[in-house]
Amino acid sequence: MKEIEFFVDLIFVNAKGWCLDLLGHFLPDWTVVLVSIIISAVVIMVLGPLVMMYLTLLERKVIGRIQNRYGPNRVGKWGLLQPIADGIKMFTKEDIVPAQADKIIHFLAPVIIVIPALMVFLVVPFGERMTAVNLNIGLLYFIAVSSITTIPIFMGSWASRNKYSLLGGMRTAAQMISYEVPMTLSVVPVIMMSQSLSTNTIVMTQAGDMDLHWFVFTPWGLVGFVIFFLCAVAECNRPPFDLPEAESELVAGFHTEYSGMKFALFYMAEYMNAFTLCGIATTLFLGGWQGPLFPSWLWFFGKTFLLICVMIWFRGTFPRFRVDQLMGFAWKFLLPLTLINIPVAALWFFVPEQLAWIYSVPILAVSLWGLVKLNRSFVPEKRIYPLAD
Amino acid sequence: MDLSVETVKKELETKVPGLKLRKVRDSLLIEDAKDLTRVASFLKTSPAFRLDYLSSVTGSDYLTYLESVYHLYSIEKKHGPVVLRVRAPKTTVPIPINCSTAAMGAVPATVPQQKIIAGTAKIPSLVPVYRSAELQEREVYDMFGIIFEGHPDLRRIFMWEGFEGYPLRKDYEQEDTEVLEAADIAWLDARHIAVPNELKEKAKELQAAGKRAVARKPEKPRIA
Amino acid sequence: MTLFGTGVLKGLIVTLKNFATSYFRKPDNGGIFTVQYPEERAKEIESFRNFPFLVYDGTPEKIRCVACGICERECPPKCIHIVMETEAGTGKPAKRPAVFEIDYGLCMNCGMCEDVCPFDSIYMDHAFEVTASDRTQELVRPKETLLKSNDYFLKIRPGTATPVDQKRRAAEEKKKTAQAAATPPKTNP
Amino acid sequence: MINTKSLEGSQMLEINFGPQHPSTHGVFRMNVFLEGEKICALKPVMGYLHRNHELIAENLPYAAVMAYTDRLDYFNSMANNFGYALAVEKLADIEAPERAAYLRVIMAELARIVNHLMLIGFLLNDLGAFFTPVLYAFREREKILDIFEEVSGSRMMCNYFRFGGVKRDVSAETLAAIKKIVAGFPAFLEEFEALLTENEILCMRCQNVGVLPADLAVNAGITGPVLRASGVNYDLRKVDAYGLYDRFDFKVPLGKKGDVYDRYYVRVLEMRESLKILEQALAKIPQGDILNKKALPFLKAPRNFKPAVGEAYGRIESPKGELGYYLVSDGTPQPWRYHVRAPSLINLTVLEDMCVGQKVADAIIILGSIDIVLGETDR
Repeated sequence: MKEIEFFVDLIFVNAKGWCLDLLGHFLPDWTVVLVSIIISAVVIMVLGPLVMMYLTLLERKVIGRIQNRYGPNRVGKWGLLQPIADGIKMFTKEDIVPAQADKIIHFLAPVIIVIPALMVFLVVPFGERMTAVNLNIGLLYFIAVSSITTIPIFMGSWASRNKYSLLGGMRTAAQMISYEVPMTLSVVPVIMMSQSLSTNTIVMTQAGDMDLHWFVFTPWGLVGFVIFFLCAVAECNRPPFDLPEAESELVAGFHTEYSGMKFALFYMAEYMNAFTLCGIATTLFLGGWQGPLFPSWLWFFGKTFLLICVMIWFRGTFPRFRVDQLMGFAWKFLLPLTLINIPVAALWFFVPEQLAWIYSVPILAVSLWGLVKLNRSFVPEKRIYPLAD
Repeated sequence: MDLSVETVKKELETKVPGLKLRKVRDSLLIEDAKDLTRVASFLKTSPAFRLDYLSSVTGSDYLTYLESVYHLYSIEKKHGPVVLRVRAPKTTVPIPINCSTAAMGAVPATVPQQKIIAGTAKIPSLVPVYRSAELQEREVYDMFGIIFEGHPDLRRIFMWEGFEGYPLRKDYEQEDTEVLEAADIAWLDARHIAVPNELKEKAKELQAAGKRAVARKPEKPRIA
Repeated sequence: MTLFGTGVLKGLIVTLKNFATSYFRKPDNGGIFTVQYPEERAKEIESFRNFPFLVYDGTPEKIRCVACGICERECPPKCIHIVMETEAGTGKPAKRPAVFEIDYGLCMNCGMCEDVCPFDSIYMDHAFEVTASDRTQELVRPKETLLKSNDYFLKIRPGTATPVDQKRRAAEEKKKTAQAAATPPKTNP
Repeated sequence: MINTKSLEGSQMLEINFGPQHPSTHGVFRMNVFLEGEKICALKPVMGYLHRNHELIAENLPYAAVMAYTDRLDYFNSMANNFGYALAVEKLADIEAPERAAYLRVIMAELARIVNHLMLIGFLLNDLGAFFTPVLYAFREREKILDIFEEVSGSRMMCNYFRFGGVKRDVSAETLAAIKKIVAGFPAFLEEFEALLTENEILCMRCQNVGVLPADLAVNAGITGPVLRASGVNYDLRKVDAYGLYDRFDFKVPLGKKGDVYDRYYVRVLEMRESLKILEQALAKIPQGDILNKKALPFLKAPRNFKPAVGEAYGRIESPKGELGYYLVSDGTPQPWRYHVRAPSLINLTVLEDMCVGQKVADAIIILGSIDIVLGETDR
């Protein structure tokens, strides 16, 4: 029984191993290393777009159901071929470049935006021993690479020579930089607890067979998770933080002037970012691929897709923030909360667990309450409406 | 309170000195258009009337003169309406083209700053008293060519800048939809659509006379 | 005092509930209300009016329209064009339309023609799948495509057609009896 | 007013919102001058949908204009019909029989519900909600539109009212169907409000945004829910008591501050009041004629309808505000002068006052909360 579980768990890792063993008989050692790298790269390059394609379908289906519609159901069974049809449409569409645009940068922006989105896949642990590169600074690498996304978006918006795009680009820069700060700080407790920046080690510290040691089940972990997740939603420009696109205000924001495949690349980057951010959130707080009974990769993908569904759920429910409120939310609310969260987590490390629960829950609750009180503008006014004759 | 035309007329004549009023149907005609602002501000502020709400501003064309009609109500006292009307003969006055609109690129540079259009009339604007006249007076100006003196931003509102003529005037040359012109017939022929001979002949006649298919206009006012 | 964030959570619960109920509730009860158009069709409502059609009794030759031109005159957007037929030999007006065209591109489906027609001949149709690849020619519908039988009329709008039929039959019988009353003197010189 | 000369060389950004823009509700244009995201000046530009409705009407017999009034505010053609029928009835001194008057009230209130549903849905779309409120609103609107189709033959371009009555009688089944809708509607409103009213993001976005003071609103001739959201009690259904509105027991909800949130919530409350009116009307509706005998001959011969020389101004509380029709008759079949006092147009007077000093995103929702329909604005 245990063997079968183990076999299924490592099926992809073993498959790669067998391939490399087979090649090792014929080829010199250095080529085997090369082939190993190529296999990982190809898997990621295929996985990224594939995930993106079916995320769009998932999103359309789920939002459709939320809105009491079917969603796409005409192309293939349950609309399963819809992403392919969309892809064909995107490829065959005319590529329009505005006459006044900075043509080179306009072209480069969608190309560059995909690269960091693919690069962060490197450190995502998809399952047991299924990290493409087990970097010992994995988390730092992730934060660094994912924040590059700002630049291509701004390039695209600037090069379009469109005022809507420009406003969208400015918003992107402001938003991404603001949300980077609480996001990074919300990760700090996790690093402190696991004493490592390697994503693999972080997952390992949350190990536990039936009793779940996921960080999210601690007070600081829960707060950190919520903050990280909200920042992740903001980072990949999804509602209610989709200001750079802001369909009702800025038409399509930074990609107003993009069409055809270039437009699709922006979308691809957005969805891949959503996937990797959810994957990292899973890794950091939800125990990564840890979990009983099912194979590790299934756990990972299950948790990640759950988070993505929450993102979609947000999109189907919320109106959008305004730009100053968005900034205020990051700087006045999330940032102080993360700063309180770090010492709480630090104390947790030294104090026995029962005692830690007793002090950390009130501290966090009181600080949350205090922050709400201090941020009056976020709290809705209660109004009573008179009914006149 | 009683808002019948007679009582309002009496009240106005006693309270506003030097005012000439006439009853026209269910409304008060202010003989001298210049008195309009005085009357309106009196009706707005007088505690008996408090007509603080200008519901509608409309123009109409009675061929020899243009008329502007105002419907006043009171939100405070919940009564109304008092209908005022002002007449202005059709005269020739220069129409100033708003400089700011020219700067905004709405008007081509070739359009002269002052343009003479026949048959415009001048009436004082009610915008200083009622803001609600702002867009409505622009509409009346656009459709009838009544110039509201003192309006802060008198530009065409629905028709484009540079449009000539005033569509709701009875002398506006409107296309006769029942008659086809030579160009229309050529267009239809090119698409192989059968056109009755009768229409073709009419078009030929029109072309020969050098006229356009214009709908018949009323010669004399049917109503005063 | 309500807790900050409850409004957001309430909203999330509403959407989640709708997501779940879309799988098992009925359309009129919070379920999916999409009608999958070409396969399914929305319920046809009898009084629905779209473009006008001309009614004939029995065969297309027995057209009810007498080309009086009232609908042509009263049509607000002027989309009807009628030319009366003349008798081949005499050249007299034949009380039949030679040309009866409706420009579907102009028609605004107001139903005025139906209201004013004194001969019960023009009515509003249910057919809404009216497309054309050309807006000048194909959208101008000639008499042949406008003509539809009384049976069709009875089928789509029984509520309107039945009283009209009864009225017409009564009038016809009256005419017949009048004729029958009028004929005997002729046969008896 | 913008002095464009002073803008030259400044860091201000001029943006045209519209005529092609997702949330200008048609082909409306806002010329916006921005400093960063803050609005310094805003100028509404309209006329893209202008078709000179008034001139068309002046060339048509009175009855044929009815079909054109549908196209003014195409979300609630019933209200437009009502106003026009009222004005003509004033002019020609005809009265609608009892049953017809009840039917008119029922249809007008259903149209009000449809209109407010659409407004709130699209306001939320302007706020950035991804179509969910719109589609929930559509779900309910669909049921009401089915009723409209059943009574008038068309879902949106109803053309249902006639001078001195209505076009077609309504069967008992349809009335029962309306009753069912009215009975089921509060539950939907609860759900809708749970989704929106207390949502913190919505409150943050809408509260204290686009404040319209009461005195400015009155002076600028703002009417309808926008005026009442500013706290001014002025509802023509109460003031003029046209139709049969004096027979029904209903209240006028008033706002406090006159911001976007008040305008949203006043409309929600108005829907509840409309439901009250509908309940009463459905309970009380009598049997009888649907058309005044005087008006009967003109159905078949619209050109015989020649009102005596005179003029009339009929106004109703349309969902968007005061909808007035000014008619001058010269004794011929066509009106000599026909004018529509369009609430959508006049409510735009204060758009700039509300928007200046706010953010770009606010301008969109302020425009959304005014509730304009370009068919009516531009005419």
